[in-house]
Amino acid sequence: MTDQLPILVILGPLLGAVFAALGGWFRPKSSHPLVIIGLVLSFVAALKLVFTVADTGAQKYWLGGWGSKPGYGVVGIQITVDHLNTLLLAAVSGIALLTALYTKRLVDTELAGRQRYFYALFSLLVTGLLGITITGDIFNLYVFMEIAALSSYALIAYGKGRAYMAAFNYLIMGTMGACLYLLGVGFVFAKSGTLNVDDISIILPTLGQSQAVFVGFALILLGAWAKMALFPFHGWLPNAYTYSPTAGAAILAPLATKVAVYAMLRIMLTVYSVDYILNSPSIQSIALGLSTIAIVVGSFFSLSQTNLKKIASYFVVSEIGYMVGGAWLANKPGLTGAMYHVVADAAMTSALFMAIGCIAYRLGQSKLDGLKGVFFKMPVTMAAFVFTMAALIGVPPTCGFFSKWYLIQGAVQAGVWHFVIALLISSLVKAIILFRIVEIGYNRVPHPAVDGNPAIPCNEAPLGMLIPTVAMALGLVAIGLATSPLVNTIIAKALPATLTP
Amino acid sequence: MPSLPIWQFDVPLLILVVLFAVVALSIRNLMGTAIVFGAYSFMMCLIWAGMGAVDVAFTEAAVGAGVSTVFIVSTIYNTSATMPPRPGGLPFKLFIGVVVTLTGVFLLSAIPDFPKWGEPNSPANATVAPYYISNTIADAHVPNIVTTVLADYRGFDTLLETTVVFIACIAIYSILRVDEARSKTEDSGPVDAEPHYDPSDSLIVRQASRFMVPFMQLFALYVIAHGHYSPGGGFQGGVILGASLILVAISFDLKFLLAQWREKQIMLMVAWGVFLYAVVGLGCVFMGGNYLDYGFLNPVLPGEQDMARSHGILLVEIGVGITVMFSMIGIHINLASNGHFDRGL
Amino acid sequence: MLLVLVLAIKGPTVIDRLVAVNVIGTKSIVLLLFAGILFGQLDMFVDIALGYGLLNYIVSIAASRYYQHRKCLEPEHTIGKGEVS
Amino acid sequence: MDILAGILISTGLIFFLGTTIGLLRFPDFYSRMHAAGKGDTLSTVVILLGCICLISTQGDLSWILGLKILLIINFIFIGSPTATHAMMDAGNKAGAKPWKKDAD
Amino acid sequence: MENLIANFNYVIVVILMMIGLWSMLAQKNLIKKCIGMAIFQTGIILFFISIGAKDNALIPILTEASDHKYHDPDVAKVANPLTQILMLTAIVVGVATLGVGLALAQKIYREYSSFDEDEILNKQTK
Repeated sequence: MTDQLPILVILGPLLGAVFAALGGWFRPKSSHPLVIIGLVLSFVAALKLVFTVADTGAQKYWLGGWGSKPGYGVVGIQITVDHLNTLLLAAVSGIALLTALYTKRLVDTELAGRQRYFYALFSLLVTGLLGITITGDIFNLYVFMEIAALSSYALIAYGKGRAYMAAFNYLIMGTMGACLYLLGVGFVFAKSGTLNVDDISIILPTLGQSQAVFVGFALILLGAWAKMALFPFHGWLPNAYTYSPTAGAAILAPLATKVAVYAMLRIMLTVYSVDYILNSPSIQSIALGLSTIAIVVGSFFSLSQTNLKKIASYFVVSEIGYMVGGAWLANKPGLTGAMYHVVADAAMTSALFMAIGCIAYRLGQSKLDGLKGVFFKMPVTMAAFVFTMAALIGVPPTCGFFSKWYLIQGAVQAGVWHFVIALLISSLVKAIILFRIVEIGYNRVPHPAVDGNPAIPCNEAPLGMLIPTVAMALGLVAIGLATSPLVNTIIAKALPATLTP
Repeated sequence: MPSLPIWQFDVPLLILVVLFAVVALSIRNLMGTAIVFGAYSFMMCLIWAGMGAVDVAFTEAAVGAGVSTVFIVSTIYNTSATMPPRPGGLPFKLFIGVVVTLTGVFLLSAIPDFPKWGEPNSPANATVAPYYISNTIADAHVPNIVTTVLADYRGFDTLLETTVVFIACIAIYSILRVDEARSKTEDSGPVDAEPHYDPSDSLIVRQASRFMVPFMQLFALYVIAHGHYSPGGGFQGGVILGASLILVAISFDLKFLLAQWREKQIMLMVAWGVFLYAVVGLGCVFMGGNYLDYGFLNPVLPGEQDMARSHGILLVEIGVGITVMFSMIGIHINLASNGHFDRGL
Repeated sequence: MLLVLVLAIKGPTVIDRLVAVNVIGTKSIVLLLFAGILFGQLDMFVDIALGYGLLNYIVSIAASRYYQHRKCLEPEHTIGKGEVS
Repeated sequence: MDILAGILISTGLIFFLGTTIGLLRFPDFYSRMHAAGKGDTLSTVVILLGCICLISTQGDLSWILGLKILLIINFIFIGSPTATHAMMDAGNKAGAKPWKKDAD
Repeated sequence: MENLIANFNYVIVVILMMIGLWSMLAQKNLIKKCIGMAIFQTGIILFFISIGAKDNALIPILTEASDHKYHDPDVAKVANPLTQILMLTAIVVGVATLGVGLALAQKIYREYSSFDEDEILNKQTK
């Protein structure tokens, strides 16, 4: 049964969603446990795969048994679990599982009466994201992309008011991205004749200097960038994540963009090669420039916001810049940092949005001004929040520090100083925001410990939400402490062999 | 047959298509846009038939031209068709125009690199694709190569595609559906057996539709079942089945349709289709093969491995058909009634 | 033959377009059959043509229903649309 | 048989030409409907009959094909006038004005 | 220039996509954006299908008739089935997206009773 593990990763949430959609009509309460079961299956399989991959190397699985045929290449659809994606796979399913546990309470209150399909859509979104991560077929990736996208439009539209317009803008932008990606796939397919990632990577170098392949590469990149909201395409993201219901944002923000980054990494490293990137300096400099601008713009916009959710959304925009920049540095520490940061940032953003969700759940809003005294009201939540922010800034024992370390190292090695400066600015801005929140939440009220001041009743978020939040925040340290085994046994092997050290 | 005049057949159509696209977008009345867009899709369908892609043409005729035009019309029906004239905005449009033109030029720059149109030995036609053509009979005994590749070689894509339709249906349901509490009470009671008709509704249309619907459904079932040997399959058949019920909904009344198919039944059936597909795949796993490897079903299904594949494909197509049919109905009802499930287009 | 239809499509008003599209639909059936004869595999194209005809009918009915119902609901939107230029 | 097919198809084409001219030249919506409804249906039916004649000579499965084409004819024969009727009704309700001589 | 004529279909693809892209970005009306999206998608579908088209090829359904054989068919005489499958998927995905887009547009109209992007933005900021 071990060889069936890769498909189980996807089938768990898929079947969970179908059952949840069926069960929602008979017994609305049943959809949540059904989805949880599916996610647990998927998480266990993904975790098992991490160890399998670390031990025995890449796992390949051919759907329908249609493997490679002599003279033709792979005729079916291939699922690959290798060093590049196994960590992300485990991270996605783990975060999804925690978020699913976390959202129970939120969905019951925030979306009362409308939750019939929420868990089905949630689970389908996870299916799509896992699928993008696991698939080894560029067209299959497009289909998974659309699955993830369609369910995320619906999840965003669960919000109220401006959420619809945000979702519509996301739909237009996302469809444009997907279409550009598909067109790029078409260009590559027209020249290579196959859709399998491994086969294309064998064929492409034989084609020599081909304008069509180059245009295809650029289109795929544009598509992925539109999906991941890199700087010029970032317009949809803050509104979409701010106005979506908290339960939706908690799953969308950490995972949706990261998985798009992973898709870009997969195309860059497996389909094309590092040499190809280094031979197209125009795209490289454009990408590095865009990611620098993304970091700076994301940071400065987050400074000017007053809504906690929106600040966090702009953090997402700037974090995207980290990963794209790191990937395009195209040297060893840069790529290591990017790959590590995809996982680390998924965990950090997840913890951040969970903490914000707890705050919003108790306070009923997430404006900065409303945070007065929140440190006394919700000490545990705020501890987790401060902790997460510390990770985002890059304080040593957490994972944020290590990814930033690798990224800066890579940028210095490549001599891209503007990227280094942008990274430092972004850390600075996050520190400023953290201090502002601490100032508002801690100092703007009379301190209750001092005699004569009114006591502030402790009013924590419900345990069902608090435990996942704290678990995720502790997970940040765990990832941080596990950095060296992760990097040495898995990420280092995902790097292409030809890379200059 | 001597050489096919692919050039003469397609070039005027292609020019026509561009013309339609421009006209569709330049009409200020949205209804006109929708109608011209329908014609655009019909033209596209002709082009694909001319290029030899019959299944695509069929799908486009059913999905693109038929159902999506109805969707657009019902959306406009619930909203408004007029576009207020809006002055200004020219610099923005010019800017977008420049960006788009640059993209176009960038795309055009790759053209000299492409193989010639209709070249049989181009990489796309000579790498993987020949395998399908040479081996479809040996592997699955299905002469329609498109069906084999769709449901077997790349069956996973199709499972996901069905899932996409399923998602679209439940997404639209959860976006638009309103007043669930009230409609639940309505659901529990019997829906009016004798739905009232708009007095202005035409008897002729109703009678003609009454005559056509059974034929359509029969034809759709034929399309699903005969998909192994002729163009068609789960999608096309499912869409036509759905369209036949949409025709009922249009020419009679939405209530007339809902009296036969409750909301709950429709939404359940959507999920059952995906379920059937996924379970057939799981069955293969339990029989010892990889996911969706129908060949391993031969102890259950009649025949040797190749015939088992053939039957597995049929099962899967039925699943696809169910999901697509009910999704189309579900989407139509939601869009046409603006989520109220009572009356509409 | 088809070029004449182009003019029909650009026809003056919305409802005229509807007529023209209907005509184009029926003519497309004929063209599909001709294409089938050219390919020498008419049996495959007949199915498409059948589906095509049915959906063309549905589209026409749907669009005309739009105008029938709209009249009752919001007359101000429809007046002037069908008038001849 | 081929000659018959040729005659039928060319008749259909002539009718179709008439339809098109009618569509373009008639002054108002209703008369255009007249051209479209009648000429279109007739020309299509005639051309399809011609197609049946054309294929009846070839292949052993041609009777099934013929049957299918007859089915198409049947649908067009029912569907097209109904659609015409519906559109006419719609045009009437939407307020299309009939053409009068003095209005021109 | 000769390349442009020889690859006429690619030119049409690019034009269609430019039209679609332009209307997705520049049009203010939500429905027209949706239709532009659909046109963009058909452009891509046309691209794939024309990659897979072969001169003088028959449709990818094997028959026992004439020059076709069930077993061991002539590969150059059968149009490429692979691109057609991909595009079947793409069409269905496109319709699903169109449906969701239209549903969102309806919901927006219910909220703001307008389809115009600028008007909606005005009402939002109010």
